[in-house]
Amino acid sequence: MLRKRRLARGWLPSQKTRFLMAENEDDDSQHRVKEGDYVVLKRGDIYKAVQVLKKKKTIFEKQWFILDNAVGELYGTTFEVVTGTLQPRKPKHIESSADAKEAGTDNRHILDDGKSQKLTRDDIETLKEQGLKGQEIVQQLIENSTTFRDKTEFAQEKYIKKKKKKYENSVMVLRPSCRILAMMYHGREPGKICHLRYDTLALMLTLGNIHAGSKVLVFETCAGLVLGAVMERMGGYGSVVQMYPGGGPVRAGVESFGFPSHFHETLHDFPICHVNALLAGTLDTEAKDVNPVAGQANGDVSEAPAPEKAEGKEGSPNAEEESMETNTSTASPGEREERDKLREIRGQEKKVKMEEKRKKLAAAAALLQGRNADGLVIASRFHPCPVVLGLIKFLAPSRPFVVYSQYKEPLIECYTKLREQGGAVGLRLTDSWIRHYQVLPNRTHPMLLMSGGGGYLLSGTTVATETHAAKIGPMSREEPPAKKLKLTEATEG
Amino acid sequence: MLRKRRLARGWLPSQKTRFLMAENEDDDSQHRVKEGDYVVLKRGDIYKAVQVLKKKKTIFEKQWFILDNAVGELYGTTFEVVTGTLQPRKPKHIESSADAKEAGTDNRHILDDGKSQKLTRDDIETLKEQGLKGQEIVQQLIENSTTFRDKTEFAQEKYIKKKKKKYENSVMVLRPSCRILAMMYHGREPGKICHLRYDTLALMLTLGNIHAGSKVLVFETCAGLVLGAVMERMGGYGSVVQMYPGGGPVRAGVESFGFPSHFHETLHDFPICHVNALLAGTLDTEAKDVNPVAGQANGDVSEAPAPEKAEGKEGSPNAEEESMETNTSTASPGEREERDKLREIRGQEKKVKMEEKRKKLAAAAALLQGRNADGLVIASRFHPCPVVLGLIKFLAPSRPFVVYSQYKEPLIECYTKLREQGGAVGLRLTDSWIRHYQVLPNRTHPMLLMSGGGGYLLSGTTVATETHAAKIGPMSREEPPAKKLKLTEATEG
Amino acid sequence: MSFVEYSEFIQEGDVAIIFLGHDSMMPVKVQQGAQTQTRYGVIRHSKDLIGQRFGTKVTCSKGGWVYVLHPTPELWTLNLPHRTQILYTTDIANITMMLELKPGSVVCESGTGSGSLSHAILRTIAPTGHLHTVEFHQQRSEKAAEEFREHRVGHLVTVRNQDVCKEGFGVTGVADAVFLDIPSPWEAIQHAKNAMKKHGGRVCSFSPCIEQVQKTCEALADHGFEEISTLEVLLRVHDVRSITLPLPDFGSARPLETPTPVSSNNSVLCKTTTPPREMAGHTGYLTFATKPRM
Amino acid sequence: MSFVEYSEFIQEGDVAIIFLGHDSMMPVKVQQGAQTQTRYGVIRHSKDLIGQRFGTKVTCSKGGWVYVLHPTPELWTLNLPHRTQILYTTDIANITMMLELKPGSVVCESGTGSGSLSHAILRTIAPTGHLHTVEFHQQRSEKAAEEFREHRVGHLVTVRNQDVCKEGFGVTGVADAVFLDIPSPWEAIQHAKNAMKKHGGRVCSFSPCIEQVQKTCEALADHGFEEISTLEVLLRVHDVRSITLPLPDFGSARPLETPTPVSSNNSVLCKTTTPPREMAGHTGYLTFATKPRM
Repeated sequence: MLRKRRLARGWLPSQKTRFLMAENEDDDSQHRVKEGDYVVLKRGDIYKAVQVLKKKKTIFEKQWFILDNAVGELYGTTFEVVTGTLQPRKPKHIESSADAKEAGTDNRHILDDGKSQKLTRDDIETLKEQGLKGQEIVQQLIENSTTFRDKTEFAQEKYIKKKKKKYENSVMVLRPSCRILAMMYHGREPGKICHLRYDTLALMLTLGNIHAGSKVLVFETCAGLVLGAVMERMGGYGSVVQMYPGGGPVRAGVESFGFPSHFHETLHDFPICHVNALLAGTLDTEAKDVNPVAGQANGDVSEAPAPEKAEGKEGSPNAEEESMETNTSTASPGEREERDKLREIRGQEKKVKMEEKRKKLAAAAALLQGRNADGLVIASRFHPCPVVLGLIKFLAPSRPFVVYSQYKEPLIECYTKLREQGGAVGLRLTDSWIRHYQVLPNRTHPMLLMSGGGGYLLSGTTVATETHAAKIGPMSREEPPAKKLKLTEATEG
Repeated sequence: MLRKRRLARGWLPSQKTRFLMAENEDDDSQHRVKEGDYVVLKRGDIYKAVQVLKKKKTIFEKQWFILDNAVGELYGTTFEVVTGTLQPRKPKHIESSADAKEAGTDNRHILDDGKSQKLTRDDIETLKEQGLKGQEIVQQLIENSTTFRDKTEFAQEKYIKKKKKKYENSVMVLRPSCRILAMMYHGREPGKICHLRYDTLALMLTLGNIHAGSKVLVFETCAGLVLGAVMERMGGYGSVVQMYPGGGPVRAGVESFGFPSHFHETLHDFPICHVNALLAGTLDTEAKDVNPVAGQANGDVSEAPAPEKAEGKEGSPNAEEESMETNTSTASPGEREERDKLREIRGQEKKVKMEEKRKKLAAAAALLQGRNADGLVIASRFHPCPVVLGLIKFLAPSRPFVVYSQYKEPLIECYTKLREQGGAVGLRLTDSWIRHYQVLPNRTHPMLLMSGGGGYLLSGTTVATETHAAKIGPMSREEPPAKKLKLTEATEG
Repeated sequence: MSFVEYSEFIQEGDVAIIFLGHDSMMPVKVQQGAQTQTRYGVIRHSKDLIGQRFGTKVTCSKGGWVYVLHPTPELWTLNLPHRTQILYTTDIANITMMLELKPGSVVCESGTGSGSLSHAILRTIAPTGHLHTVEFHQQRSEKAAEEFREHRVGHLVTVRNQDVCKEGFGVTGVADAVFLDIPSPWEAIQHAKNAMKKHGGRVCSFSPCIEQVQKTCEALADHGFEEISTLEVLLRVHDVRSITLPLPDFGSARPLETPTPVSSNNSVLCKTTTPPREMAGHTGYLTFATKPRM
Repeated sequence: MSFVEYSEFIQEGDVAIIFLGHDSMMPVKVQQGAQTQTRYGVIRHSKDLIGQRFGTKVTCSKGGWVYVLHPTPELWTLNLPHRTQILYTTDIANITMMLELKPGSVVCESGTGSGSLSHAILRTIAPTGHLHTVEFHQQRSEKAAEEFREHRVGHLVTVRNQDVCKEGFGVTGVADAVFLDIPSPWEAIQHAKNAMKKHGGRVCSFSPCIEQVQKTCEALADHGFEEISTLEVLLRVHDVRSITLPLPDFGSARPLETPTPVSSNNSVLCKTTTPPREMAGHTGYLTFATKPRM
């Protein structure tokens, strides 16, 4: 033990590598970037999700480049941006480690000189630690800035961030994960995910007991991040039903996870505008003219025109609107004939699509109608109260549910309503607080900037509302009459 | 410099003392406890405010004792409780410092033994550090407790606190201060002070720019703690007007500060039930039958019967009710005569008191009617919105006000109303977060228990509502007609 | 019942969580003929539990009722017998996400302790992952192994009774993630690295004291770990309450008027939350790092 | 105007705070004939400021208006020229209370820095207290002394330009309280003790890094200080907002019905607050201690 500990510091990288290489040789091919992969670019704590496509220009931190050179390289590789392309960089851990020590010395010197600029230098040194190229420029800029010393700590930190952004040019290519995407969205576009912070999302997945083999309902307007996070935890086992408002399910964020295709087979969606019909047993999924996109009437108008990723195979749910547009324009007789033909083709296509949609709807309805789902996860900009009261009916008893809201007040209402209504125990309204630290020799302190809030969660567990006399009876008075549910086929999962 | 630093560690206490004694000899008499003094007893982080009275038994942490032996001793002395009396203890800083080091060694040992009970021991060692007698017993108890290891960290901490309470018997006698009393109330009786945490109170005093020579309005239902804190910061210069609801001003907490008597001459009170009359200029402080305790009609019924300390000299504001009670009982003619006499005397006394009250009211009204107060501090269980909207009218322009509420929601309403109404800028709704640390060699971490919240503050600055054309004109449309204010005498301060 | 799969009905040998009321629960091992005493009276397992649906309301002998819940790692964390200090759900949630655990992950953990985190890891990595958990203390490691079997997750976990700082995790080049909750995590960093897959993975160390964090961060950097990041998460539970805020009476503006009588409108009702008077102010610092491909 | 006494009217030589809007202010030194440029146009001091009441609305040349506020230490903290990093109001408030400052207190401070804390101390200890403030940097100490005179608090403060770690505070046995905001506070503890009154007093050290706190606590204990206590305070400013929460449309229960039209009642308005996206996550640790009577 003692021997090993002593050795650790003198350990040479070549020795380390040899030691590892000796055992358990992995197949590298699965760890290399392939064309078509969804990857995440990283610089400092800035992330961006992109798909690797040949010749496709990507903009990241105000730099344009193509990702072609990343193909075939290992995930985790750091590249330099050189004239619009990526060039792999040699790893240099020894250097950056030496940097850290030098930085420490520098700072101690500053601490002793009787001035109080310690944090400024501190922050600068922190940057050095990250071993990123281009930072020398930032350093120079800072030291030559006459106004820098007059700024507040926070202004200084922002100044550094800005300069860092502008001049550094290394990019790391990472495999996407819930961790990375949650941090990416929170950092770049919190508005798109209702300001759901990564630690709050982590808590949702855990409190929701999300795991392989279960049947989970998700209602979210977080660009698909929450849905993707749930799917990642399901690992392609079980089923996820996305309950969606408006014109179509939004799931741009799910793509970024880069799931294998079989994951998508476990994903179903159901428009919430059919929830009441399903609960009443009046949802007829056999009829041909049922309009599965009828949910436009939701308080969701702003979102309806942009079903960001309506499941590739489905095509656009706005096809009808498009053909209506064509009708209203004036045209010559020849053009009109052409157009009539086109319209017929479109009509056919539409019928096929409608049939596909109907089947999908039937499959989702079949999953829901047993009212035996294992989990419910809600994170949206809708008022959570009617959402949770409506969807909790689909859960089996003794199953967790978790509701996120950016605001506390609507969850207070949820809490009160659920208490009045019964059917749920262990209700807890929580928020959490996360703090990151700078840990450096003689300069350890919490980060100067922190998130002001990560939103609120209401969580609990369903229970049966009847006494145990009715052993295997219907779990709710609202159980739909079975005969009304004309489902023509079963669904997988 | 370097020499001094090196010396510091080897420095002997006798040397240190000699060094200090050589210069600036203070008069000790002012630092000794006198009979009648208000003092604070301290054990660990438990405080209790008491008055030192001969032979008077005091109960502190479930121990009875008399404080007689504290008289003549210096403030800051630690005593042992020995058979109901206090016995001064010899200071032993060297010992406790040695304790600390030994504890550190112990703990490092535990850290290394591969078990994860580190925090348990940690907490125990922390106790040791405090150099309090009786803790050996606690230590023994803990080590012999078979259930202790099965408890959670927090249960353990509570267990230690409980045991510590029970077995330790040292008491420190301190001079009261806002710091100590704020921590005392927060720790012992947070309900009495609307859960106002000490750091929030600190922020109120600072945001309110409370300082000597100003005229400050205070509306509080915090047992007088906030009023006392304001008075401490005024240092007996300027004036404080306590705006009180209900039957009489509550100020038990003010006594605990042990202010010199001249401080009380700067303290005025005004029943809020006369605020509208004062603002309308219809308050007649000359009339004899005006009832200054008419505020019973407030939503304050629960408090009204207990005007905890209605300014000694004033007597009970419930005198009238008492005599009414006497009327309703049956009695013999002889008794009746006696009683009539008594009633007459009481009637006289009442008249004198009423006249005193009238003068006081007139003095307070005089302070208010100029509408040029320098600060407004509100901390009550009342809805803060009508309170702040009513009382802000008494402030001069460009003066700070600060409103505390245990709850955020009512302050949101205040914020909105003040924005709509104008007359205030720089409105900020804040809460704060305080964390204490254990700083010990190799065992530094935040305390395991922290306060969940310290309440909310709304602060801002008044501004004039007219344009600057009217240079020295009336500051508000509601300025009362001067002739209606029949104030017969001016007030001091 | 299993900790990685829901069942509809309660069976012999299951663990069930008896929910007695707000923040009051107890775990029971369901056994034919057994009885459990609660403050609401006796629960007879054969009649009241076996064959019932999880989530059912059970009336106890004294007439009071309880709910019988399906165990989850989170309910287990609230109900498990403490053999050591344990990790709670807030830290567990962040550890799980930041270690990028998912079905199929291979994880190394030390120490096993009371198994609070272990159950949550197993839930997340099932059905295809594996947990290698190392516990220094012999009885504790045996008890943990027994619990895993009883909770029907034994096939997903290997419990080792050894000193991780001296002997490591007992596996090499297999782990996607390593978790350390030991007094001297810096002594186990090389072992963590050895246990991890060649192409990399994530590591987390939980330590209550900042000095432990400092040493651990130094060791991680010395061993070539990247993205070293220390954080702390605290949870605050809010109490939902209806409060009554009295309104002040500023009286009438008319002179010499008698005070207005108490109006029925002299207070406002408000729904709000109050924070706990005391809450967990610190559990530990979580230090995460990435092992790069070597 | 003075920083320790309110005035009603603005006079020549005063400092006034021009309030331009939410979180936008600027300090001006009022001078006969001078002009100040704002985004709303010019303010002419002679006409627009001198003789006006503090708190008045002033219409600028472009027609926009601003408020002219009386300076307070808190407004000064938000508006002062930064010569160093400064202490903010949340820390200042706690320092003031925990040091038990009040009128008459004698206080030692180092470093003076930009004078943010100094002004707050002076406000609290006036009219009978005194501040001895020590600044290592010559220009900074001169600038501070000049500011104190301009702010009409010069009689309450002595500024010394020296190294507190080497030369101390320049006074002995007079201070009720000592405040340290220097890189190596542990080197000044003996000097702090020397400066304090025989019968005792309070000391506070502000340090951003935990290592500084550790050394300072050790030094305080070594020098016989008691009640050593380290804490940290953070302020969160909430943004008051009206939000619109759309209501979901679960459709009709009747079969084959066309979707209900968008009702006017499809959202709920709610008053709430949002926390800032980013806030000050750390300023420094505050370590307090009591010097007992020696």
